[in-house]
Amino acid sequence: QDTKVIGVSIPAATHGWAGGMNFHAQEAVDRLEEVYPGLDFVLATASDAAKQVDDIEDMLATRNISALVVLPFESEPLTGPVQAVAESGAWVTVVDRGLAVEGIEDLYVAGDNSGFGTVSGEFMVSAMPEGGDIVVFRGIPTTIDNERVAGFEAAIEGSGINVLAMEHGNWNRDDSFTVMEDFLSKYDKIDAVWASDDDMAIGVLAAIEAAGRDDIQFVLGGAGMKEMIARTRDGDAMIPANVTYPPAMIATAIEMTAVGLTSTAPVSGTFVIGSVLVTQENAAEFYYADSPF
Amino acid sequence: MTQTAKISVDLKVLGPILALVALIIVGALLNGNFLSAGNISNVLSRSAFIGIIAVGMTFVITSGGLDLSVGSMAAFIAGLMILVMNGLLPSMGAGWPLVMVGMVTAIVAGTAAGFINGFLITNMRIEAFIVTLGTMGIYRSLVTWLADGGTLSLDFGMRSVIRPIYFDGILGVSWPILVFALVAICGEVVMRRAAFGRHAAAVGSNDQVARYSSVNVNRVRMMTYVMLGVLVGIATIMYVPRLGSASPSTGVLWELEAIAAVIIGGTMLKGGFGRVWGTVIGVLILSLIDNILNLTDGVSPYLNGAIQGVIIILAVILQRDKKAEG
Amino acid sequence: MTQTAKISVDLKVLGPILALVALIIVGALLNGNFLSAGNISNVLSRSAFIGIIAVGMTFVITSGGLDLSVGSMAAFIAGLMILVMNGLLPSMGAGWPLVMVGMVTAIVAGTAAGFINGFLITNMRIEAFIVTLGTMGIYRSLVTWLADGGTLSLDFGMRSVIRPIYFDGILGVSWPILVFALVAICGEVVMRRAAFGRHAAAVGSNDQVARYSSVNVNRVRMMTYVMLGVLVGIATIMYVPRLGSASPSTGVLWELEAIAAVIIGGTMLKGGFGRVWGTVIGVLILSLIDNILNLTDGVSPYLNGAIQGVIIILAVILQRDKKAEG
Amino acid sequence: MSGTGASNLSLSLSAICRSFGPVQVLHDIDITLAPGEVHALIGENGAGKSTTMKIMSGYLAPTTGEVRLNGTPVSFANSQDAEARGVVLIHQEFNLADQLTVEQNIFLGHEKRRGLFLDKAAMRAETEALLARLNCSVDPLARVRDIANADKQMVEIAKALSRNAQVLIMDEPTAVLTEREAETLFEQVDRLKAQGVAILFTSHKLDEVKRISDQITVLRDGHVVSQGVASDYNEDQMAEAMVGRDVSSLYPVREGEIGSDLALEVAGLTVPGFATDISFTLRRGEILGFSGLIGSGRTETMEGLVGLRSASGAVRINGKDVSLKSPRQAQAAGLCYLTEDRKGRGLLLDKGMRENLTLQSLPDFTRLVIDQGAEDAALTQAIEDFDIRAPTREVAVGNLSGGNQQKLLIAKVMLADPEVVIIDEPTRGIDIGTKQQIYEFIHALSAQGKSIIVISSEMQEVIGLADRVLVMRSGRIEGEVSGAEMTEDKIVRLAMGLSAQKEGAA
Ligand SMILES: Nc1ncnc2c1ncn2[C@@H]1O[C@H](COP(=O)(O)OP(=O)(O)OP(=O)(O)O)[C@@H](O)[C@H]1O
Ligand SMILES: Nc1ncnc2c1ncn2[C@@H]1O[C@H](COP(=O)(O)OP(=O)(O)OP(=O)(O)O)[C@@H](O)[C@H]1O
Ligand SMILES: [Mg+2]
Ligand SMILES: [Mg+2]
Repeated sequence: QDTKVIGVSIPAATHGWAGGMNFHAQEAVDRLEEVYPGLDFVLATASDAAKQVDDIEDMLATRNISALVVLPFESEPLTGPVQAVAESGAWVTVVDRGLAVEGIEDLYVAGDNSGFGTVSGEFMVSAMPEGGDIVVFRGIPTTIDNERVAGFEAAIEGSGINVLAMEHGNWNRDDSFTVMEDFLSKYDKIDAVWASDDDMAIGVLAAIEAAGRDDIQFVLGGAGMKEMIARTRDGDAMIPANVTYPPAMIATAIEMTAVGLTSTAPVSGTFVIGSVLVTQENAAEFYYADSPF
Repeated sequence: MTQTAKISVDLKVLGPILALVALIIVGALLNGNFLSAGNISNVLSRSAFIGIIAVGMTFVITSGGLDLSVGSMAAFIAGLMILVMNGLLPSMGAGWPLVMVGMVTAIVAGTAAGFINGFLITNMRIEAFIVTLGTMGIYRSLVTWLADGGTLSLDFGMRSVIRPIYFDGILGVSWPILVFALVAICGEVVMRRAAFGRHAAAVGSNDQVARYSSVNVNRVRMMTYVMLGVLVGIATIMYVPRLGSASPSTGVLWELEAIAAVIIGGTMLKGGFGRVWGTVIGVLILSLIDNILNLTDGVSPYLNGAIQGVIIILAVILQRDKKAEG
Repeated sequence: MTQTAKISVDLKVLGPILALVALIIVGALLNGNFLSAGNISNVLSRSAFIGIIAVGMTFVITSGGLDLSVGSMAAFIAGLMILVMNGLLPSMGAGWPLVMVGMVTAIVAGTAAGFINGFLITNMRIEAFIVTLGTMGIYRSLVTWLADGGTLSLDFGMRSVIRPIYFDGILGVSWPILVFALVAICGEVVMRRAAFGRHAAAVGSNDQVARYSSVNVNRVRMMTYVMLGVLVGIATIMYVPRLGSASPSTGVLWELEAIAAVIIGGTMLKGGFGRVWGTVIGVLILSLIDNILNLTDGVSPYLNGAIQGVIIILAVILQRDKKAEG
Repeated sequence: MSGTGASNLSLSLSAICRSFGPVQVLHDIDITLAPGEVHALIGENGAGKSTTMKIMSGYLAPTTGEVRLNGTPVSFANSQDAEARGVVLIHQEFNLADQLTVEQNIFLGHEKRRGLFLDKAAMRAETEALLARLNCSVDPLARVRDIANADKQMVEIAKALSRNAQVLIMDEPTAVLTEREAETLFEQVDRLKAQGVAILFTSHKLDEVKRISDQITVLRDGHVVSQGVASDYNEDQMAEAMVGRDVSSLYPVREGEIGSDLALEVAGLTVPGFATDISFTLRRGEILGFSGLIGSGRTETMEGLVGLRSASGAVRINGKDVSLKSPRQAQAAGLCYLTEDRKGRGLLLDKGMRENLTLQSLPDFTRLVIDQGAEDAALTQAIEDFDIRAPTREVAVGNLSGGNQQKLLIAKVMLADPEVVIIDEPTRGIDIGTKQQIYEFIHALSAQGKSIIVISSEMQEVIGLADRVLVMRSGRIEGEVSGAEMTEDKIVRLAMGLSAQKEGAA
């Protein structure tokens, strides 16, 4: 048997973006298994870091993986186990969140969380040159969220934009809806909302609409959900922009790994998939009709 | 009974009410908008999902059972309801008939899900904890699979048709609040004044005695699960119109919240005694904690969970059994 | 006793073993490497965390209690242990003394956390479900707060010192496996051969009777929670070397897994009867399900939860009480 | 704890009063238990016997008054404290942990240890020895929930014996025992007495009281109404002191006519594991007794008959074939069974009297919702009909005295208005005055045309009540006696399987 096995280990679909990422991973695996008869894929989803380490151990012990594509649940705890995979001689592709030690991976397909925050912040500043009062929605408490918020805060520093409150919406529509309802009760005037994620933006928008408030000028989400991109494209004033953080980066990483394993094409190195500001002008480019996210 | 017994009984009754009143006072002091009609309406509407479910949970727990699957069941039913409505949209068009179909779907799915839990628990005699832990995993998986890991969204046209179910109402009282109130009142009446409530308490108190007294123990148990399933369906009917979507993260931890509300309300976890009005108060206490935390600043949002935990424990301390003797 | 009674007793004993054997056969058929030393060692080592906790949970449940807080407690203790070690690193240097300090921290914190749960449950007489739901929220919040929403990481130098606790062992058997085995054996002996085990069962079966029989009911209850706390501390000592970090998502749902393992193993959720060896089998069954799902493709990972759910229910069907009457 | 017979104790109560809230249930009780003496405490249901005993043994504190051990006032902190000083109570209701085995229960809280571990071998050996002394053949490893009631009582007694009690207090120990088993118990009592143990016991079976007691104290409504040496009393005097009226004619004269049509026909009823091929008929208005030793399967037969256990066989009620798969179907067909286990299967101890009374016939009280007014009226009626004495109407049933619980249980089943009623141990734990009332009640029922089956371990009771007696042994009907043949001797012989030889010889 000369089929090579590629292990793919990703966090479970517990929120919208992760769901999109799961979809793209699954879809890439299905597609590539067709394309490359010599490749076999194992896809495992983990609900926490420890489970992800278990999955990687299992792939190493029982599936003789030749390559691992991993989107670490958290960087620190995954560093050791992924290092063990690299030491076993397998190819390692790390996606989105870098490991705590440099140089372990052969290929790094990186998202840029702090860049995501920066781009978002810069848009806010440009959209509100006079400054104003905003509320901020945070994700599930994680390093990712911390990096995004730090980038955002740095970008709005000194711009006259005042953050009234930050609360965790957990990248979840329901939680954000509830929090936004309460923010609307609490503050008589809110100029804009940084929802930081399109799922949260949907909850926020629903709450604003239900309250019938017209003081909020716009809501900035993020991650490029299809539906939201479409609204930006169509000129919805409430959603003037979006910031990408494409869940499809996992598919890119899997595909590049497959190529690297089956050909001599040079695919190692670091590919940063930067966060891009999407506005009405360029929105059409970021609208993927068949994506579930 | 004795003096002390009387006082402790009163405390058991007053406990949750006191906790609720204390929370309301704290909320009003912290933020002027707390008692505004808008905020009260928000809190009540959003309590409705958990509240409707918790009323059903009160019966399950009173009869000595438990259901951990309600949160994922709600997510699954919501997903199914959306799929069915999206699927029939081309043939039926966006309108009330389709909404009715969605509602029927939710109720039927809820009934079936409750029946499955009930069947495994009563007829197959498996521990309720295990059965519902299992079905919890199953429904959660199914909705993830249906949604392909992402979000199931109701068609946009349909969404505006169905929205009023959450946001509109009669005389300024929104539908979820009305339905919750109706469910709570019916629940209270059934628990206190109907044979079913008595039977549920009897089964939870001592199922042998119930059996020897010609009570159909299995049917009572089964009924509590089916009823809970139906109520989960009803809660879902209120839930879907709000955001028009369902995802793997819908309804996560609703089960714990519902059970906590039931117990804060004074129902005994080991069964034998339940009160629906207490559950309603429990639900309100839990919603108010969240609401108050959102309305105040100064507390690190990381610590919200800790504050909730402390308040839940305090609310139950207020009504604990005074006597250990006897 | 009668024939039928004997057979049903045997099934109750054999049930979990049968389920385990079935899983092992399925695993071996699906993948040649399943029975490799490496895989077995992996599965056993990672079972150790939940396993050690589940042994303690067996006592808590046997005496009629419940603890939902163990997962967050583990996360909190892990965070604390890391903070203490990082804090003392400059003064003590990376080495075994510091590891010892870390271990002591974990055990002390576990004891204290167990004591708090026990105190609220026995002395303040609050429903265990509520107390531990409350402390679950509290510890989860505290670790989020300690980690500032992110991850608490052990200093890298320290990590290589502490790593052997998870990865090394004696004669090729890793430390977690050895510790788990030791805890399980001690647990089994205490449950079956020590007065404490009997008292725990008596308290769970009927606490009035136990009280009247000169059993210090509160102390027994308290001891089960403290013991569980200590075991959570020990589990954390094994956990930290493995990942070198703690975060708000550490130990999420461990409580449900531990409780499920205990019940799959044949301990009664309402108390009165417990068996530690059954719990060990329950833990292995749960780990193997995960392991086997990783061995095969073809099943959508979205459906993993559903398969787990079905297997958990099946494992318990195998050992359910045959008779309903009498 | 002191060794056997090392330091004999006397326990006395002086001017003890006890109230539960506003209700005073004991008034100035004085009793002295002397070493080597058996003291009987008798009285009507609710007279305060159990309460007195609980005060003696540290389960309850007196409101006022003194408990003295060897003349020195003591105040027991709790029952363990009392037990540590050699005062042990065997409760009226079972006080065993159901999930634990017989051996585990006997040594609960006093486990024998060898080093850190339990000395299981020694405990097992001692358990076997104790049970053998009581002629009880139950397996030490059986779980208590699986053993018969009588065995549970023996386990309770074994548990008390294992504690080396110097003052042994027994609350209705013989209520669930047959006469033969009671006799075994009395042998142990005699032995303990010889060792100088002070014993207090209560029973509603006055012949037993007469048989073993040296001293008698009679309580009525919480007052000591009579106290003295046992030989000064005969049974009628005791009964009169208790009840305050003459109860010498315990069994009423049969007045109703037995009808000719069959109310119940049972053919070939088999309850797997318990009873085989049971066939009998019952006519309208007839009272049929079922006798047999404990464990002969009477309870299981009847439980099988009403659908509480899986059973096979043909049943006809009023000439119609019926299939009874559940008690509900049986009740609908007019057949009800009144359980012998009032605490475990009869009543919800944490609920009030009203809920308990109507539980079985709730549909009769429900239109759309439960008619609580009608329930209250039913309770008032039941309290009057059955002379239920409760401190308040709201009291949790678990706080009623044992006998009053039994009366409530009878009232509950009768409320379902069955055509045929099976009463298992109707007067277990009921005082002699009330017994008379219950017998009259049973007769009145039969006079109304109801048919009644009475299972009783009290031979006198079956003979006094029934028109006919079926005797069971090892799950089969061994024989039938009626009319002049209904004698204790005849029944005992049948129950023990001796009749064949006897008849063969005759
Ligand atoms: N915990 C309690 N709370 C309230 N009333 C009680 C309690 N315990 C007993 N009583 C009442 O005290 C009275 C005496 O009860 P006790 O159990 O001593 O009677 P008894 O003589 O043992 O009767 P029986 O022969 O029926 O067992 C009864 O009226 C009973 O209802
Ligand atoms: N739950 C049980 N499991 C196993 N055996 C039982 C159980 N209950 C009773 N038995 C056994 O069944 C037999 C008949 O029981 P039981 O004592 O109820 O008979 P009985 O004739 O009704 O006697 P009585 O009513 O006088 O106690 C006995 O051998 C008893 O030990
Ligand atoms: Mg009594
Ligand atoms: Mg019987």
